[in-house]
Amino acid sequence: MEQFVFTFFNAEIAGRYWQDILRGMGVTVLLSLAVIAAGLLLGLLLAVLRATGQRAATLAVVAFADIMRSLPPLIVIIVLFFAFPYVDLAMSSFTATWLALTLVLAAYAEESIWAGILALPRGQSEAARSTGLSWIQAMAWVVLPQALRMAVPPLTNRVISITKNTALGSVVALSEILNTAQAASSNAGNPTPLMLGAAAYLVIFIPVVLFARWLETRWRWKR
Amino acid sequence: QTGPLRTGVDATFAPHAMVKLGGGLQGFNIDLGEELARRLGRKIEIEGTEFSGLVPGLNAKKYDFVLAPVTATPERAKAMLFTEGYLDTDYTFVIKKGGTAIKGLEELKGKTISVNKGSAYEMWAHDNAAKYGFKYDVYGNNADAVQAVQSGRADANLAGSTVAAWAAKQNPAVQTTYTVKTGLVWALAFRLDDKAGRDAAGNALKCMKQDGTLGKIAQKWFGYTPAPDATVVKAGVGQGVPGLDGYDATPVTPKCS
Amino acid sequence: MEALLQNFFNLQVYREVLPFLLGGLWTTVWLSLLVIPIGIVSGLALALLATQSGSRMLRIAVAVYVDFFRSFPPLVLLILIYFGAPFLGVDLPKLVAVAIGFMFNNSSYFAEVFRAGIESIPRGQMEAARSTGLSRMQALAYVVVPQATRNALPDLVGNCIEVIKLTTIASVVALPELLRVARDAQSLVYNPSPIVLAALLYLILLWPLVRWLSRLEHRNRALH
Amino acid sequence: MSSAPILEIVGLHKSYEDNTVLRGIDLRVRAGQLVCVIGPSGSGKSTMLRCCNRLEEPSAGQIVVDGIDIMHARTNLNEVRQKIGMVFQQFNLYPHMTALGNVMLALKKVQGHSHAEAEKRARRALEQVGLLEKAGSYPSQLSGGQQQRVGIARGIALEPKVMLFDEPTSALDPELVGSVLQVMRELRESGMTMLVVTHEMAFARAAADRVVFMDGGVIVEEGPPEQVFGDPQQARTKAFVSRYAAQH
Amino acid sequence: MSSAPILEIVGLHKSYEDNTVLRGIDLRVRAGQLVCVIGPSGSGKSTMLRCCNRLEEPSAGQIVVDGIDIMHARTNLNEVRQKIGMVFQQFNLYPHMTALGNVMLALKKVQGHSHAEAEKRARRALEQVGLLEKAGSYPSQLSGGQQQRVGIARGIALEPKVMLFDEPTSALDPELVGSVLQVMRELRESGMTMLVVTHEMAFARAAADRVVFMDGGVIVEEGPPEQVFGDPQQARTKAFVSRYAAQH
Ligand SMILES: Nc1ncnc2c1ncn2[C@@H]1O[C@H](COP(=O)(O)OP(=O)(O)OP(=O)(O)O)[C@@H](O)[C@H]1O
Ligand SMILES: Nc1ncnc2c1ncn2[C@@H]1O[C@H](COP(=O)(O)OP(=O)(O)OP(=O)(O)O)[C@@H](O)[C@H]1O
Ligand SMILES: [Mg+2]
Ligand SMILES: [Mg+2]
Repeated sequence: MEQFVFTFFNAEIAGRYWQDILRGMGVTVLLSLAVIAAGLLLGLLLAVLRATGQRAATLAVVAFADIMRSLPPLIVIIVLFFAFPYVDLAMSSFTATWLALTLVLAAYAEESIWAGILALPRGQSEAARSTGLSWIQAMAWVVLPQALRMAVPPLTNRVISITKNTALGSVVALSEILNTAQAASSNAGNPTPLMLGAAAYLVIFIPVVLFARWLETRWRWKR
Repeated sequence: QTGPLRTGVDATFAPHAMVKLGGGLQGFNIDLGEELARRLGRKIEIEGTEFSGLVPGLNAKKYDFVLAPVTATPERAKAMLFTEGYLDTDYTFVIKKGGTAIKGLEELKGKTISVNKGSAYEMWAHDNAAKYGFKYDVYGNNADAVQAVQSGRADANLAGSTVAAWAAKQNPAVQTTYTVKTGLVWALAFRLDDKAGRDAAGNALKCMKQDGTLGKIAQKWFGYTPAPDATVVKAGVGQGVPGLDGYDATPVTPKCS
Repeated sequence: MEALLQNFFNLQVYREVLPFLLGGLWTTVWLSLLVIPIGIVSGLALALLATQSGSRMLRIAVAVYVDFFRSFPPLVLLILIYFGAPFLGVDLPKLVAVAIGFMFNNSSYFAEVFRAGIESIPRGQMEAARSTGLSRMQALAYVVVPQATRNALPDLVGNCIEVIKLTTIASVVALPELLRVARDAQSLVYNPSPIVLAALLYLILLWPLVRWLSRLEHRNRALH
Repeated sequence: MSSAPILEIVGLHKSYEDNTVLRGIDLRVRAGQLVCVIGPSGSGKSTMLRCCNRLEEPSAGQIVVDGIDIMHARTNLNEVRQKIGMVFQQFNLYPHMTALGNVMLALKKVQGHSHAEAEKRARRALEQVGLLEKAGSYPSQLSGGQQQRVGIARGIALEPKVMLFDEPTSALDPELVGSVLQVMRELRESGMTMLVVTHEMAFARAAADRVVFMDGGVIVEEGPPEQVFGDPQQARTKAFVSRYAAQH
Repeated sequence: MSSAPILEIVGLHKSYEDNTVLRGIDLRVRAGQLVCVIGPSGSGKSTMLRCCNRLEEPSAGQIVVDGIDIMHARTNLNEVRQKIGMVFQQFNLYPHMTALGNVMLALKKVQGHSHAEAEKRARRALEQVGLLEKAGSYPSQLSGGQQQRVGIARGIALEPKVMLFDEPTSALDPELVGSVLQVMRELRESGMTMLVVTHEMAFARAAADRVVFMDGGVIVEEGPPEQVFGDPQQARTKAFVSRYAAQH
C-alpha cells in the first residue's frame, strides 16, 4: 500500500509538477471550449444544409460525416499538422488539434441533430409553414429547438468523449494536460503526474456531464 | 531467481529499440538486454510498449528493470536506482538537408527546436531555452519531432546523437549538425529497493565493457568505433552513476565468468 | 507536392509495412470483439439499475459511477488498473486489465445509451406484459429491452465505433494495436506514410459500420 | 340471482400522496356478466380497474378474484394476473412481435406451454377476434381496430376468469370502433365475465348487464342500463347522462 | 347567391408517382360559408385540403384564394398562407412553446408585429376560443380539446380569409369533442369561411351550409346537408351515409 501511494500518489512529486499540470489544464479548457462551440455549430449548420434536401448537399454532408466518424482523430490531427504545411497551409498545433476535433464532433453532431430533425412529426414544420413562416423560419423557431432537445443525450456522450480527445494534441506538441503529465511523469520517473492529470480531467468534465444531465431533465417535456 | 528477466522498451526509439517488420524487436538496447541476460544466466522477455507504461510497470514489478534508453538525471535518480552508464548521451541537432549548419548554441537565438516528449532533450531544452533564447515544442515521438523539422515547423530537432544519426540515415530530407557534449549517460533503471538486481546488472555491464562486447554492439548499431575513454568501453568504479542519488562509491571488482 | 507524396503517400513504404500493419489491425479487431460485449452487457446492467431500481440511493450511485467514468481519462484508468493492481497484491494479466479498464469506461457510456432507450419505451408496454402474468424480469427481457435496444441501436453502434477507435490506448499495456504498430513503423522508417496507411485501414474497418449506422438512423425515422 | 361473484371489491381506497382518488369502492361482478363503468374524466375509473390486477397498489380494501384474495401477501401475483385479462386504451401491443407473437408470449413464458401448443392456443384466440389471417402481421401493419382486437386476443388466450377493458375503443377512428365492440359482444355471448370502462354510451346501454356510474372516486349509482340511462336516481348521474345524450 | 367565392378550386389533380389521388376536383366556397367534406378513408379529402395552401403540390389545376392564383409562379406563398388558416387532426402545436407562444410566433415572425401587438392579438384569439386563462400553459399541460382550440387560435390570429380544418376532432376523447365543435360554430357565426373535413356527421348535418361527399378522388355529390344526408342522390353517398347512421 505504501508502495502504491509512493508510486501513484507521491506528494513530493505532485508538489513539484502541479503547476505545470495547471498550466496544461488552461490549454485543455480553452481547447475544449473552442472544440465544443465550433463543433456543435458546424454540426448544426451541416444538419440544416442536409435538411434542405438538395442532392449535392446531402451527398457532401454524408461523405464528410462518414469519413470523419471512421477515422481515429489522432490520425486526422497528424495529417492536418504534418501534411498541410506541404500545401502551404501550416497551422499551429492548437489550431490543428482544434480543427481535427471540431470536424469529428461536427460529424457526430450533424448525425445526431439530423436524427432529431427526422424524428419530429412532419406536422410540426407543416403547421409552421401553414401559418406563413418561411422554410428557414420554420427551421429556426419550430424544428431546430425541438430537434436539438432530442439530440442532447446522444450528443452528451459524444461531446465528452471527443473533448477528452484534446489529449491527442500531445502528439503535435500541444502542452495540454496529458502531454504535460506524461512528460512530467517521464522526467520524474513516477506516474504521479498522470494521476494529477486525471484529477484535472475530472475537475473539467464532471461539470460538463452534470450540465448535460441538467439540460436533459430541464428539456424533457412530455410528448 | 530463475524465471526470465522481464523488461520493456518504447519501440519508437531507433536505433536503440525498434520493431522488425517481420515481427520482434531490434536495436542497440535489445542486443544489450539479451547479452545482459545471457551473462546473468537468465532468459529475457522484452515488451514493446509506451514510454508512459515503463516506469509504472517497473514499480508494479511487471518489469524487473527498464531496458529502454533512460538518461540518468537527478530527478529520476530520486525515483529509480540506476546502474552505471552504458553509453554517453550527447545531443545532436538535426536540420533540413541543405539548411544552414549550427555551429554553436548562441546561434539558436530566435529558433524553434523540436524534441521528443519525456526525453532528456526535453529537459535540456526546458533548462536552456531562456539562456539561449530559443523556443521548443514537444512531440509524441522522435519521428514526429523530425517530421516537424522537415515540414518547417521547427528549425532543428534535438535528439541523442545516435538517434539523430539514424534519423538522418533513414530520412534523406534531413541531416545532422552541431553536437552538444552533455556529460550525461544512459543507464539501466531498477526499482529503488532492488539494489541486488542493480548491482548484478552493473557487474555484468562492467564485464561487457571490459571484454569489448558492448563496444561491438555499439559499432554494429551506430557505425563508429568508440573512443577509449567512452562510457561504452570504460567501466566505472562503483555501482551507479556518480553524483546521483543511489550511487555506491565502494570500488567494485567485476566478477566475470 | 513531391515531398508530400514522398512523406505521406510513399507506395514503397506502404508495401513494406502493410503486413506489419495488418497484424496491428488484427489486434484492434479482436480487442474490440473482447471489450465491446463486456461494455454492452455491463452498460445494460447499469441502465436497468438506473431505471428499474426502486432505491433512490442506488440510482444516484449509478449516476455518480457513470459521470465519474465518463470524465476519467481512459488511458490513465488503464495505467492505474494494470500497474496499480500489483500493489494491492493482484497481478492482472494484460487482457484482464484491459477488459476491466474498458468495462469501467465503456459501461458508463453504454449505460447512458440504454437508459435513454429504456426511457423511450411507453410505460404501457411494461404494464401490458405484467398484466398477462409475466414477471418483471421476463417483461424486461422479452418486451422492454428488445425495444429499447432497437430504439437505441444507432447510438449503440456509434458508441461501438468510438470504442474501436479507443482500443488504441491498449498499447500502454504493450498490446500493439493498429495505431501503435503504425507509430512503430513510422519510427523505424522515419516517414509518416504508415500513419496514412493506418488511416486507410481504419476507414476500411469502420466505414461499413458507419454506413450501417446511418441506415439504422434512417430506418428509425420510418418508425415515427 | 344466478352465479357467485367472480370479482369482488370491498372498501377499495387509493391515494397518490395527498390526492385521494378512490374513496371506498364496493363492487361485485358475477360470472358471465358484462359490467360497464361510466363516469366523468378523473373520476377514478381507470384507477379502480388497474387496482384489480394490482398494476396500481391499493391503499386499502380487499379484492377477491375467483375466490383468491389478491391483496394477500402470499398470493402469487403473476399467477393471479393470468386469471385477469386486461385490454388497454392505447392497445400496448409489443411492436417488435407479430400479432401471433404478442399472443403467444405469455402462453409460453407464463403458462409454460410448448411452442406448438402456445401457437395452437394463440391461433384460436386470434380466430375468436376474427384476425387469424393477420397472425403474421406486425402491429404497425394493422389498423387501430385490428390492433385492439389483437390486444383482446392476448388477454383471452390465457383463458382468464375476468377481462378488464379500459376504454378499449377511445383511441380508435370512429370507423374502426364497430369491429371491436362486436368482438366484445361475442365474448359476452361465449360467457366471459367483463368489466368495461367506456365512453360508448350506446354500447353500454345495449350490451351491459349492469352499468356503474362513478364520480369523485365513489360509485354514485349502479343498476341495469335501462335504469341508469333511462331513469337515473342521482342528480349527478342525471347530469352526466343528459350531457352525453345532447352530444350524440 | 350571396357573396363571391373566396376559395375556388378548378380541375385539381394530384398523383403520387403512379398513384392518382385526386382526379379533377371543382369546388367553390363562398365567403362566410361553412363547407363540410365527408367521405371514406383514402378518398383524398386531406390531400385536397392540403393542396389549398400548397402543403401538397398539386399535379394540375387552379386554386384561387381571395382573388389570388396560388399556383402562379410569382405568388409569394408565405404571404398567401396567412390568408389560409389550417387546423390539423394531430393539433401539431409546438411543444416547446406556451399556448400564447404558439399563437404569437407567426404574428411576430410573419406579420412582423411588435411583441406587444402580437401578444394583444394572440390573447384576443385565445379569448375567442375560450382559452385565455390557459395562455401560459404548455401543450403537454392541456387536454386534447384545449390543444385543438389553441390550434384554432393559432390559425385565426392571422385573420385569414378562409380556415381549413382536417378532422379537427377525430383525435379527441369524445368528451372533448363538444368544446371544439362549439368554437367552430361560434367562428361560423362571426362570419369566418371554413372548409372542414370531418367524420362528425351530426356536426356536418347541423352546422354546415353545404356538404361535399368525396370518394375515389372525385366529388361524388354536394349540396345542403338536408339533401346529402336525408336524400342522397348517388348510390355511393347513400351507402356511406347509411353506414354512419347505423353506427351511431
Ligand atoms: N400516478 C398518479 N399520480 C397522481 N395522481 C394520479 C396518478 N394517476 C392518476 N391520478 C389522478 O387520479 C385521478 C383519477 O384518474 P383516473 O385515470 O383513474 O381517471 P379516469 O376516471 O380513468 O379518467 P379518464 O376518463 O380521463 O380516463 C385523476 O385526478 C388523476 O389526476
Ligand atoms: N405521400 C404520399 N405518397 C403516396 N400516397 C399518398 C401519400 N399521401 C397520401 N397518399 C394516398 O392518397 C390517398 C388519399 O389520402 P388522403 O389522406 O387524402 O385520404 P383521406 O380522405 O384524408 O383519408 P382519411 O379519412 O383516412 O384521412 C390514400 O390512398 C393515400 O394512401
Ligand atoms: Mg381512464
Ligand atoms: Mg385525412
